[in-house]
Amino acid sequence: MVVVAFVFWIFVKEVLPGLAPVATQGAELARPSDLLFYVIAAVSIVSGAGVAFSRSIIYAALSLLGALLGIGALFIFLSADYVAVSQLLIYIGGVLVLILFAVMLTSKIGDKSHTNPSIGVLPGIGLTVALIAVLGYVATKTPWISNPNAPNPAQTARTIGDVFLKEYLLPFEVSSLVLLATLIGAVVVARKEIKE
Amino acid sequence: MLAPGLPHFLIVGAVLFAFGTYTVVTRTNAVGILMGVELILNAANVNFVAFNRFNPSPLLTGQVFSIFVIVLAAAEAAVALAIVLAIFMTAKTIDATQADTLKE
Amino acid sequence: MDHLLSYIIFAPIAGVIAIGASLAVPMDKPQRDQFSRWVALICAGVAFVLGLYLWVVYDGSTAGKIQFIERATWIPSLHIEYFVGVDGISVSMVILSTLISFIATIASMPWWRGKDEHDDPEHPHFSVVKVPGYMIMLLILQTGMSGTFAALDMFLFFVFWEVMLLPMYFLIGIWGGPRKEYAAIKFFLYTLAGSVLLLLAILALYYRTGDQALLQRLATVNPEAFRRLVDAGTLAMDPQSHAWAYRMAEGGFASNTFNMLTMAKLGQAGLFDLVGPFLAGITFAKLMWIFMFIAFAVKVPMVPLHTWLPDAHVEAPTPISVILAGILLKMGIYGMLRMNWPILPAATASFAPAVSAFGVINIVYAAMVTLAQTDLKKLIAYSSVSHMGFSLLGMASMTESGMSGAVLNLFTHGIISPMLFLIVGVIYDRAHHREIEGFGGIAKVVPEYTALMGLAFFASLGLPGLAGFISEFLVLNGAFANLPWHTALSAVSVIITAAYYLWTIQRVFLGNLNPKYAHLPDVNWRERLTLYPLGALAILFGFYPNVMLRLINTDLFALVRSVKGV
Amino acid sequence: MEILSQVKDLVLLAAQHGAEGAGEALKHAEELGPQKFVTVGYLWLIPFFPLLGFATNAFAGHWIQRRFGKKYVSYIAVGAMVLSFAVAMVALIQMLGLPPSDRYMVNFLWNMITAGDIQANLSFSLDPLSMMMTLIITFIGGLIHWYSTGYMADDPGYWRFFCYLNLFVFSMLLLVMGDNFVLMFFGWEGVGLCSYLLIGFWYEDIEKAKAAVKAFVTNRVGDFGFVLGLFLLFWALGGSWVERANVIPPRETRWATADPNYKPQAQSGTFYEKDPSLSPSKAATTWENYRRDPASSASKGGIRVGPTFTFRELRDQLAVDATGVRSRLTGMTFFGIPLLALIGILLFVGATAKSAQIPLYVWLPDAMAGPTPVSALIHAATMVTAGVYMVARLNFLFALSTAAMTVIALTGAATAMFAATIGFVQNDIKKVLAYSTVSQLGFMFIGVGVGAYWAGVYHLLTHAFFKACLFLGSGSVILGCHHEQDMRKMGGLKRFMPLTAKTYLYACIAIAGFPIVSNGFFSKDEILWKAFDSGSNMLDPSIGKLIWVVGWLTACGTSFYMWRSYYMTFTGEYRGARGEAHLGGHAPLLPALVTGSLASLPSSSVDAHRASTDFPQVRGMRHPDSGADPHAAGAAGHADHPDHKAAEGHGHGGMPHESPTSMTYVLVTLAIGCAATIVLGFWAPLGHLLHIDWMQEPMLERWLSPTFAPSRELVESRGAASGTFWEWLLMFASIGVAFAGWLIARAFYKDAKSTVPEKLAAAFPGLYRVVYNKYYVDELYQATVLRGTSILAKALAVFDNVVIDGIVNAVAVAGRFVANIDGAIDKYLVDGAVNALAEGIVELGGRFRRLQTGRIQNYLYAAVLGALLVIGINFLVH
Repeated sequence: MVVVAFVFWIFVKEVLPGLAPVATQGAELARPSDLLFYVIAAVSIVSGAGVAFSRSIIYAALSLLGALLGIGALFIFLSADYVAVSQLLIYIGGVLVLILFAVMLTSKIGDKSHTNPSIGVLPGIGLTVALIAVLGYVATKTPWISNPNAPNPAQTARTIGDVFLKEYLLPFEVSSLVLLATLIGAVVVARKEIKE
Repeated sequence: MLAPGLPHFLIVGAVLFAFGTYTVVTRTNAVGILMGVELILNAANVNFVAFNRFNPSPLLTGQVFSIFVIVLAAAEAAVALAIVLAIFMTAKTIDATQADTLKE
Repeated sequence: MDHLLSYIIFAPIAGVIAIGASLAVPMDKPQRDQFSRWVALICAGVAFVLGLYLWVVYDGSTAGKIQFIERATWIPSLHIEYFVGVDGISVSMVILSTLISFIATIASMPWWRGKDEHDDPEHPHFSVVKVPGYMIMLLILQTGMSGTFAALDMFLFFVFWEVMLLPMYFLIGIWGGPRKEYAAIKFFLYTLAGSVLLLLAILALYYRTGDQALLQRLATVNPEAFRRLVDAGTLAMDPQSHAWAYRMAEGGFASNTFNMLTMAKLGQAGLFDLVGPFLAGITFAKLMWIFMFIAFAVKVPMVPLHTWLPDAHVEAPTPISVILAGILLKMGIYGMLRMNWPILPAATASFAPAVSAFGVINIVYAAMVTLAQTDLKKLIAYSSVSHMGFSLLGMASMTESGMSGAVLNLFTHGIISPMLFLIVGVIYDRAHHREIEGFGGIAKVVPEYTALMGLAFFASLGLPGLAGFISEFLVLNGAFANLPWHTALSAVSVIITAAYYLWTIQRVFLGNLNPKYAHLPDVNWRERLTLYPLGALAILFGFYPNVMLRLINTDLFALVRSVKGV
Repeated sequence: MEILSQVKDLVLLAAQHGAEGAGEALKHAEELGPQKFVTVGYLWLIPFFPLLGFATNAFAGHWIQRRFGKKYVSYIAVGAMVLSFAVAMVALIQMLGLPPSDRYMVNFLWNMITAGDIQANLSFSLDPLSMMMTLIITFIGGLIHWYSTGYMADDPGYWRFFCYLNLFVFSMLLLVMGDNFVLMFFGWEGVGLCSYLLIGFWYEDIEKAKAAVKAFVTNRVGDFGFVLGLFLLFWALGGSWVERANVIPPRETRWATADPNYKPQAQSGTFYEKDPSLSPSKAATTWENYRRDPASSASKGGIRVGPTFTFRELRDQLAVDATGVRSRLTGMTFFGIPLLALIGILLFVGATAKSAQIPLYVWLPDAMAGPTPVSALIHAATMVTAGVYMVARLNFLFALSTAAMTVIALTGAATAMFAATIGFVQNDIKKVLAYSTVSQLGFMFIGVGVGAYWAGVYHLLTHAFFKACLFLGSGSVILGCHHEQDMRKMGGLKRFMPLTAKTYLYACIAIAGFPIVSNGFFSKDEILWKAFDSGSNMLDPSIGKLIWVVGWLTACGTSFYMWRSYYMTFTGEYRGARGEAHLGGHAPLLPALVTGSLASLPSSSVDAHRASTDFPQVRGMRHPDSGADPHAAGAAGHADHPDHKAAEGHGHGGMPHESPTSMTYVLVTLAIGCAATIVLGFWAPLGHLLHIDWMQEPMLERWLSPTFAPSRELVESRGAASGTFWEWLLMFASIGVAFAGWLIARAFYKDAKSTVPEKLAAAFPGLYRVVYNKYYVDELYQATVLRGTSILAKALAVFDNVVIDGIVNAVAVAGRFVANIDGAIDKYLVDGAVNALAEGIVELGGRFRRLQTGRIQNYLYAAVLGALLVIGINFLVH
């Protein structure tokens, strides 16, 4: 309790002032690209909230889709096209479909009413507030080493391919192993049950 | 100030991360929890890429990492959903509160 | 013997290893039990003898001089050192802890050779259950205690502090009474909550010591204090980083430090008071003071935070109660004496009234509560709370006699309360209950036991000529100089204390003999072995407390002066 | 051996110095310097021998008694007393050898406490006053030890009894010989402990045990006040004075230079004066040489000014004007109250408990539950006079505050009167003596209250003798009547126990204050006269007169109830039990209205002591529960303890019998002592009249004058000086009341013929009942203080269990978080440890499984919060 109060106090005292200029000057807008950023950020955040708070699992899955899309857009915004693409492919194409699949399998679609119950909401909200507070505080107060007008890397795909096969060869191979293990594991787990 | 600098992306990441945590903490539906996890991973990705953008390295370290994360997320999702299915087969439910056999 | 302290601290660990090894060796249970008992006895005894030797070779003439220092870098990245050393105060505490540990180990031997009435499988006596584990825990606990009293590096202190915690948890939780889980968890959580705050404060102070801007501010605000720091070699200019730094054990430089002595010097130079106001009215120093104080107040225990004590005592087996009351309660005051008072003197001065008020509440409130107890062990537990209040009051008074009374109280109470718990253990081993009303007139059948209990009770109620009186007298006299009303109020406890002890004696020992206990056996040799030494010490320190005072005071007064200097 | 040789030349010394003793003393009274003293090496032996005896009997007594018999136990105990008396005599002889101004012997053993300003040594000192007390204690104590060998002869706890007695004597000697407050307090509470142990000696009787507890706790109430007074005094001496340590010039020139650069600031005593000289560093430097060798600091002739516990140093500071301490203290106030008055009254609170004055006298009557020798030694002769001794010892302090003096004197007067009235109607012989003791203590406090310190102390001395004689006489009677204590069941004992009767008679004469032949006359008359003459020693001169009136009436009362007890006990027909024969054979003597509740018919004895706080009257000593079964004392009482017969070898059949010689001899010795002590205080005006030069001033007054010199001039200057005419007049007045009381008692109670008493009782039933039940004071305390305390205690206990612990258990969210953290710890860390530990960990794992909920979410809380905390700290400290 002490801790949470303490953290909340930090939020009030430190973070809000840090964010205040953003809020106030939000009125007059600069370059449309900035506006675009805010829109995308809003989209992803709102749909993230949807994932968090929606009472139906289906809607939650759909808003997850929104969030993933928004994040992918942010990647593009950050001139990380390769990552954005793989995000679209793997997440939207793979994971999300998988999730929806699971939803279909497990919960009867008939009732969308309350398929996604949640417990311990109040402490959860407390935790969320605390998280946003502290992380926001960190994000705003830390003197980041950053130069916004750094040169965008030309062809990210190529570079990434290179580093995968040079510097990051070992992790690359390991991850492939992981994928293999996952594959087998998933099959085993799922199938053993179905058998009997 | 208004130009989206590093802090803006970080804050977006933070908010998403918080939502993800909330989801994981409050959901009883195993699939719901899984979604929360995905959200968290993505929030982390946003940070990675943002850092990579605002102080770039020749190796694009941030992006590479985010790709690893994505890969692992996919793997994790597969396994998790398999488990969910298994549990559903046996327990006829995927309510995480019911599946507490660890608790003797 | 230049590693004397390390020997004292880690002698028990040797025993732990030995017992652990014996677990691998195939032995039958009684054999292994006996083996581990002997190992534990020997290790505790060795530690005790070494402690006495420490007392002998300690040179008490010079004030404020730390002796038997051992320094070695432990975790370079965080500038954490293995840094132990003793001054008079810690010597007295180390002696106390080794002595009480030894006596507790003796008290953990099976209590009745031959006709053991505790062989019934459902209620086995704690001393015959899982003996190796018990002994291992006991030994680890001893290491933690002596380590805490000898540590001069804050982080090391914290580590030992936590090392004490877990064995205690097991000892209560496994070998305890009927409600052992509840008591153990309660004890654990209370102390853990305190430790978190302590860790937080330690880290915060650690980071501040490396704050160059802060040091610069000190140099401008209070130049001569700063110069004194530099002249004393506390601060030095790091040649390559050109920043103020602290010398490490191997002569290297550390940007930050966990060194208690250095921190005390910095604190008394006013470094931590320079950190700007932090939240409404509370400066950084004050907040850190509060954090540390809460951590220690839990151990004292201070009244709103004391409810773990009765449960822990009631459930713990006798030797564990002995250690709990004899040593663990002392760590609270000792910690304040090592951290709050010297490192944050200004905050201490500003909080002293509150502390004294809490002390008075401890003394009187706990005494009143004791008056209403019906369980012997609860009664003694609450009376311990009441007596530790005297230490709080004395610490708050900040006068020489008050402080030395407070520290002496640690020692005398560390002698008397173990005796009390041992005595209760004796009756519990025989009658299998502790209800005061359940006895009556047993003085007729157990005269020797009655005499010992009378001695302990009167020592505890502060009868002049026995140990308890001196410390209370010093505390009250010292406190009266600037807290007359507090003192008057707490002196009332003198009456209440007498009332509840005598009333207890009357109900348990006097009157018509309860026929149920017509054949109660009197104390046996193992119990004599534990009780008589403590009784003798109680009388010795009653008539010649200077033995301890001389050891404590030189360093304590130096500390008082330096604290009052600000 | 070397002691004996010492004795020899000491006697020679005494022969030389004895002559000019008187003149020396008087001269010393005018010119007051630092108390000169001689250091001697053997004083510690005086308390040591009783301690040795105690230790021996405590550890080996039981064995000795079993192995060799009781005789050897008593040899040890009595031997210890004899030895310490011998050493005391040696000290006396040496002191006689010294010039009066030097009569202060110090024996420093070791330094007990040194902490800051506090400096307390284990060192003994003897000045004329404590010399006198020491002699009383060792002499009368020794006698009573001897007496007890007979009285306790048939008690199984024989060794225990003597070991307690020796311990008591040790503590009492500590009290009077300790040269500082701390040591005095050691004795002060030590005697309390011994009185506790001895009152509850027959602990199997729960009533006796309760009486013991009552005594100790009541004394603790007094000690509370005493200690506070002590601290107040200590504080008052400290403060800005510390730096003036050792500034007083040596003896020769001490009047000339009173240290010019000192100005007494009359500061109002707010405690928070931040005085630079208070800083311990400076204090430490000034104390250094004193801390080095505490004994010899003042031997250099300097006076150490500052907080001290040592009587000698305190006396020097207060008595020697050059120190200016006195003027400063007089000016000081503590939250508006004059400091000295407050100190005096607080210290006196301690005295009221120890010496059984209003309002804390209640424990003393109950203390009669102890064996009779205990009542004689502790509760009449020595311990209860500790308060008087304390006031006399601190005369230089008390004399400074007329307010304190007035309080003391008035309390003494009130107590004297109050207790005497209760004494009128008691039927238990020991109760009568108990209340008489309370009343006489009141007289002593009048004495020391009005500044007649020597008179008060003289009354202490005389009272020690005649009251010990009375108590032991009553003990002899009780034993003779087979543990019957009710005077209504005695009578006519003159025939059966002549020696006892004679000594008792003389003691009655002494306490009643018959002229010339009784020491009580001189002491009491001196006290009353000084009270009358006190003048402005009291806050208002008229108070002195009032006190005189009260004391005068009380003297009459004293005479009355003492003679009443004598006549009821020793004259007339024996009314005691002869077998089962008579029940209520003495019915006419019973006041009709109290028959129901207080007739000591055995069947009703139980509720009798329920009704009042008497301890059971007809219970056999070693058979506390026998009070329930209907046997009166006497034959049945005898059947209870055949060993009694064995030890005494007297015939049965219930007739009383004279006590063994070990007891009667003691009685005779004490009676002789009564007569002998007349000389010490022979009345001065008579001396003037008869022109006997050694009577110009009572010997005891001359002997004590060095002790009381500091307060002497002060008191005399304030006195009224009413003149010799008044002195004579008052003397005759008090002679008159003494005889009046005697005649009334004689008329009422001689031979139990008169029926006036119960007529009177019947005439004023209400008054009688109230007085008989001691004004219901005990009931009052029971109803208010004790009840209140226990209720409060229970309430607080409930509060502790329900509220505080409740809060602890109900810190909901935090509790759950921490509990889950703990669960995680248990699961991982602990299970690891469990596997490491061979056995016992299996069921442990079971416990921890119960602890952890199995919901990952909960662990997540912990994890995330931890992370947040670390971040927070990080940003907090940067």
